[in-house]
Amino acid sequence: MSDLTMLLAVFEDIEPASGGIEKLRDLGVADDQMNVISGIPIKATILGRRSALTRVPAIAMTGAVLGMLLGLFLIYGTPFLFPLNVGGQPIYPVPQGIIITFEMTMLGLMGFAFIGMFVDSGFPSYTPKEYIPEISDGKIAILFRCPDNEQKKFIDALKKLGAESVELAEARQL
Amino acid sequence: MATDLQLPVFTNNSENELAGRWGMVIDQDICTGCQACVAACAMENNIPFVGEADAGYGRTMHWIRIERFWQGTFPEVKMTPYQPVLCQQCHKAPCEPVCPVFASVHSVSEDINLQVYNRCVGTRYCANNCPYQVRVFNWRDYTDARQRPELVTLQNQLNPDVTVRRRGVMEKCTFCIQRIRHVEDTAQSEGRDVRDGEVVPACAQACPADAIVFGRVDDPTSKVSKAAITSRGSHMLEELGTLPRVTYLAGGSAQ
Amino acid sequence: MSQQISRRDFLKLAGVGAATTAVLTGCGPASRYVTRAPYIKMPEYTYNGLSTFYATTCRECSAGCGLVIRTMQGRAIKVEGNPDHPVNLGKTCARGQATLHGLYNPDRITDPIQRVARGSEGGTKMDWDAAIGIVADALSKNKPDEIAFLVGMAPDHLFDLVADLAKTIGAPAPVRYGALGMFEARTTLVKAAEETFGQTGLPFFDIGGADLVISFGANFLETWLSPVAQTREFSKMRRGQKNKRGYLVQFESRMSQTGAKADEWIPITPGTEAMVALAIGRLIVEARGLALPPAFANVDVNGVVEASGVTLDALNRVAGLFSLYDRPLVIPGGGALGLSNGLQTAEAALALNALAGNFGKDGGVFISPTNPLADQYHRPASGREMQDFIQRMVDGKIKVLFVHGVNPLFELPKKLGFGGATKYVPQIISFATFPDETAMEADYVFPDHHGLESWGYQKIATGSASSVLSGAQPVIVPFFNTKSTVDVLLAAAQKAGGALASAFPFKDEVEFMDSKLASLLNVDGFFSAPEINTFAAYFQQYGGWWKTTDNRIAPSSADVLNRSFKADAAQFDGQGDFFFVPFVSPILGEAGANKPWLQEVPDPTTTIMWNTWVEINPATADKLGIEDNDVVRVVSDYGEVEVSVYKYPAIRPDTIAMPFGQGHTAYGQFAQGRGANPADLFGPSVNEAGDLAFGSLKVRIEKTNKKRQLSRLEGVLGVYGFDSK
Amino acid sequence: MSSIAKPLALPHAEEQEDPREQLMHDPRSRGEMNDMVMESMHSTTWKYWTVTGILAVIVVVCLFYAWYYLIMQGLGVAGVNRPVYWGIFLVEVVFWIGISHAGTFISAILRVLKVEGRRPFTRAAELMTTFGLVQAGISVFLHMGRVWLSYWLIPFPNERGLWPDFHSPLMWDFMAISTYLLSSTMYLFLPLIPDMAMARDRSTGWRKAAYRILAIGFRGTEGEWKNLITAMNIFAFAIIPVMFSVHTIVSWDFAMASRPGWSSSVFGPYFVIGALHSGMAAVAIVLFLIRSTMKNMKYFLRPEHFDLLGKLMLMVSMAWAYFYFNDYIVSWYGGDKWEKIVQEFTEKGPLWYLWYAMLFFNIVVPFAVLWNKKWRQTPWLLAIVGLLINAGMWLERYIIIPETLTINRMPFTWRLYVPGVEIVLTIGNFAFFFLLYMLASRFLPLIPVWEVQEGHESHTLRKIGKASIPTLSDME
Repeated sequence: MSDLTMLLAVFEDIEPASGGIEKLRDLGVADDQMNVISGIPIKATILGRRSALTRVPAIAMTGAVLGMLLGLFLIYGTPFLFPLNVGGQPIYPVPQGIIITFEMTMLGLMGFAFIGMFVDSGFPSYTPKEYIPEISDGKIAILFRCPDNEQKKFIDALKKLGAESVELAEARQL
Repeated sequence: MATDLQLPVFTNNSENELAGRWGMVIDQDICTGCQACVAACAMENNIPFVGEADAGYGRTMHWIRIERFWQGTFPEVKMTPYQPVLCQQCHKAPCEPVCPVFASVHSVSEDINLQVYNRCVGTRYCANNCPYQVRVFNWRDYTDARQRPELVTLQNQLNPDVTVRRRGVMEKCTFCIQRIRHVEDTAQSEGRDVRDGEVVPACAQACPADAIVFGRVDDPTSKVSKAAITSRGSHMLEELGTLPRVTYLAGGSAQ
Repeated sequence: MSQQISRRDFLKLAGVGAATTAVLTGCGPASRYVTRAPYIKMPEYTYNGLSTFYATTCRECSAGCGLVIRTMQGRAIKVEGNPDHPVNLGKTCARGQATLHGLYNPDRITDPIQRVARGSEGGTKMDWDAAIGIVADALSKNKPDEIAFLVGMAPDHLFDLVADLAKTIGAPAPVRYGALGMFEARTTLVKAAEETFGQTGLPFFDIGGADLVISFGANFLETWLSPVAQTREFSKMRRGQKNKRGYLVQFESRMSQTGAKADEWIPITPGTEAMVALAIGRLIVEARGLALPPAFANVDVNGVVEASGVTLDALNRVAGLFSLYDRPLVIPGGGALGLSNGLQTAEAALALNALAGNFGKDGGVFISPTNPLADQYHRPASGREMQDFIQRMVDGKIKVLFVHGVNPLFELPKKLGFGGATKYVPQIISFATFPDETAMEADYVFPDHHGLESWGYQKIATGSASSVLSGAQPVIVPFFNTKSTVDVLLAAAQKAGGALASAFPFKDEVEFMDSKLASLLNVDGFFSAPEINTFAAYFQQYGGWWKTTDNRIAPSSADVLNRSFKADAAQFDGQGDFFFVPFVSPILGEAGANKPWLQEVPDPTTTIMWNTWVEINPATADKLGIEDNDVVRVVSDYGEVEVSVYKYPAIRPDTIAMPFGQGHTAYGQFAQGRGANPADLFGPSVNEAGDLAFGSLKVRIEKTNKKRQLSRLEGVLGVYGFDSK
Repeated sequence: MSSIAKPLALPHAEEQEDPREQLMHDPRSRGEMNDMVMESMHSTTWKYWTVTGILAVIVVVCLFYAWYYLIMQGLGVAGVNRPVYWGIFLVEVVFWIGISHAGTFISAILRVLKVEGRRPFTRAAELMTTFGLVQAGISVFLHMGRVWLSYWLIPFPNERGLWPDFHSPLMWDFMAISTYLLSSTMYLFLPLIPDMAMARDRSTGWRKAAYRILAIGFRGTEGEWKNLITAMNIFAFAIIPVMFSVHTIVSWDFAMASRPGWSSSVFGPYFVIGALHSGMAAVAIVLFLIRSTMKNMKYFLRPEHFDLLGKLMLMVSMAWAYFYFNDYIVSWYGGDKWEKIVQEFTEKGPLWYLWYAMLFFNIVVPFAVLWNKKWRQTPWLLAIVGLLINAGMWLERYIIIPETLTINRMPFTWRLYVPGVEIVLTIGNFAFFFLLYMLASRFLPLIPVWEVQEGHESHTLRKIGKASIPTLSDME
């Protein structure tokens, strides 16, 4: 297999960008060989791409379960470890249990959703990456790999579709 | 109305730990409001004085206070019978479950409310939730001789059996638990049961009118149990279901 | 020394006899010689966690209750009542409880001092040898009749010594005085007993045995005579009888704590108590259809109704109570006697008792038992006697004045002029424990121990049915460089030499006490002992010696009802609108103001702490536009004070009342500059018995535009409603 | 009348609104908006530094020094007493937690409901949640008698194996507030990431370094966006029940106590709505301040947003009135002796004016002003209404806590509460809140630019007949 080069095509708007993706696919770039970088979230269907997989919900649900277990431990486990009478209330009370379990479940859910977002996206990461600052000005960039020798073909094709620039993607300090 | 002192038993107590339920009967008809109990309590339990300004602002540290109201206007004016109010040692104490750090817990062996000073973080929830308003809070460092030079000599009087509390801590009447424990220990070392009337809290000990009777309410033959069974007896704010351990005998001409 | 025995050995000896009460530990004379041992062999009383209990006598007032002090590692921890002591049977009042705040008071005088100038703070510290020298000089270098002793109200061993001393050198007898005695009007009571019974002695009212008590101003639950004993007896009267609840009727113009406990509180115009008593007597006789005895013949019931403000219905009702109850008892006392007609009131009340036929019976009137060491009751000085004393000072007949246990500058009304008279006395020696007003005005202060550090005995005047000699012993090692006044005087007597030295050959206080106690050897009592050491040991261990029999003296009642009684309206000095009712603060007493915990114990009726107030009927206050906490000026012909107002619902609209006990200009940080002294308003007039007629005053009220918040325990919102501030 | 139509208004009396008055139909390029936001963050005048400096001094003196004093002296320097064991500190806790509710409400509920008007001010509101919770947390610590031991509430066993007591409403509170503080901070951070990336791309020096750290390496790839949006959606849905639970549990601190005036089953929703009431009003104040003091903000924050806020405020005010009446009439009609006394005390006691002021500020003022669209769209007027509502809500908490505590079942102890050092600390609290805003305004983009751009992308104008009609397509 010949060497692959990473290129970054920058588009002004969504329309040409989605055309560019179409074109790249036609040119034989597999879906997992390209990525879209944008300043706002753009639905995958708009760009004609398959939706990215996310593990955040699964991680969050795991967190919820763990949180619930923690809550149950706090309300029913700690009195087991050190039982104390207060005000004639039961040692293992149900109503209070609902409250604590609920809070802990929610904390687990959200905490793990947050952590999941980090884990699944590889954050935080301060290594150099392929990126240009114009993206945060609303430009859309397509990052793709193409065979070394077909670089020119790809650049021309995309330029024709309205790409502002198509250049060798160069990893730089963000 | 007969006063029912048969209190429900905790389900989760180990039976052999239940050493005794202490209770008190206060006869309002003979209480003369002389405040000897207040002073005796203060002396026994290392209660600090707070000074004029704080005292007048509801920050007295008394663990027992004597309440009185007025009825009617002159000349048909009457003072309601003096009512010493102290911690009622509720069986179902509202102060206990609200403490986030278990500083206010129920003693299994004496069945009274304990206040664990060194566990208290000073949220004051227990005092809010006490229907009898008998919990007192250390608003300042009243016992710190570094801040109050007048205490340098006065603190010689402190009772070593009772913790000296510093600022930020809630406290309340303990039924003189140090005396209860002392008598229990003595009885145990002598291999006998605690005799009725052997435990006397400081207030009952001082009371010149003998209006305060103390003893075990789970022993029907004890002086306190007998004193409580009269038509004059009632519990304060009985309707709240706190099952207080102090029985008041009504004052006035009620038989 | 050969007699030196360690405390531990002594305790072992004493323990043999002490079978009944294990908690009481006798200190015994031996403890004078306790040697300090290293802690490697600790005596019992220094063990961690072990308390030692010492029986002694309360010195907070002259009632002489027995105390047991709990000590731990050499510190006095807690005051408890001595359960065996016949006066208080194990009970105490708030003042007794706070004794420890006197003992450990930060303001105590720590060393003997010589004042640079009278009234100045502090002074030059002296050593005790020099102090004794000065006392010796004072005793020997002055003419005997120029030496005067003024001592406290309690008849204790110091009084005995001083009396003996005065007799030996030929000085006038020492004078005993106390503000409590003035407010109790003891002299009036004694005089009334004398005139009615023909017997000298302090009347004893058997409250516990009565089932109906009618009190004319007697505040017997607060400070009057022996409050702890009387409270116990009240409790017995109320609830101690089978199937019967005792009934209490109180006649007074301002509801006292006793009045608050009364089943009927009848507001009465001050000064009309005597006529009301006689009117009740007349109504009883009339209701029973008996022949009217001369005692009640002169009284005009309708006139009494008009003068006293008590309705005829009320009088009839009270008269009717005499038939309803088996053992009625009438008590005159307190403020009712401190009026110009106080003696009449006391006698009229005794006449009612005679009518009830309760003389010498259960629940009736007796004469208090005489003391084991005395053959008759010796009463403290009356107001007139104090006036004479002050006159002697002014006349320059007193060259040296010894003051102990009393604070005349505070306790005597200002108008009597003790303060001005001191400048005619070249040398004043005070033995005060605290820097009170008199100690400030003294040339020398040779501080006595606090009561809990001293030896002693006290002759109990009343409160017990049996004859009591209450014992005191030190419960701790003296805290400061103080010295027992008895020791000082004994040492001074030795130093003075001559007849004085040979009359008082005692090495120390305890030997002197033993010499007095020797007369009780082999006498039947709570314990008896054949020789002095055993006796003294028991005496300390049990906190005194008392008889186990009823020693009250039944008065003769033969012709009381055949006497004719007068009942004039009282005379009032001044042109004010208000009757003035001063009363001793039930909590502070006359000398409690320097004890911070007493200051913070709320007054039983108003719940005020830490200050003085004036009680005004709310209706009157509204009429005058006075609010709670407003500072008003109370003005009599003799003085004025500024004091905050408490709107008191249970006082006559034409009467105002003020507690005595505050208003110190010295006496330590907790008392000084706090509150006002109602005695500043008193005039010099006395009643027929010679007691100061302190209540015979009319005062007026002037508004100032100041406000001073009173510290109350009560929440005003809940007790007096939302619109009160 | 024989006319076939109702009388017509004069021509042009009802002008067509220009849709360009709305932010979403007045698009600017992303780059331009970025520049505007960056400029607003960079421009600091001497006025800014003066105000910030003064606030900082106030915080140091009135908050930190006064707190030190409070800790060293004990709570005696505050006005708390028996029976008013809880004073202004707890008023502040409830107040700030209430303030903190608006941020989440606006951000989460409006996000879930896709209310487009939320876009420019979610950030400012979310900051309010976090900053409000900071103040609430401080107030809790101020309140405690032994604050140095407050870590004993954290669920871990002490050296004797003792855990905290989960029977206590304060423990529920601790758990709920901790959950809320953590989750709302995370929820603040998530939508901030793309803006941090934007700021990273356009700054230099220390800001660049700081923004780079905060942007955690975000580029905006598909996967990153997907994860971010998913997490935000989870948060938006999950934080709403947490938000409700937090203030309900705060209300339970009171409702669980057996005290007249507190023990009420309506307290939960009543407190939640009260929280929104003060929170919305606080958002109005903050938006007004941002709009009038910061550069370029008039573009982002427009009358339409104040209009939206005004409507919400009116709605919440009516809901609050409903719940208050509910609470009131139940105890009024129930006739319980103690409840009656509490009501009589609030209405006729020595502090009667607080009660009337509360009703006036919380009900009358919003009712009188917010019905009018013109008034609603006047930022300064809305800010004033917001200020009054906040004063009213503060009074409401004051009435519920120290004033109600005056009354209990032992009339002998009834006593008024006179604040002491609390007043100083309250000033410190407010200053700290605003100081945090001042600092944040120059460090964090107060406008979530990417969200605004996202809005622009999905909004179009379409001509129907004679009028331009705004349309909206769902881009998410």
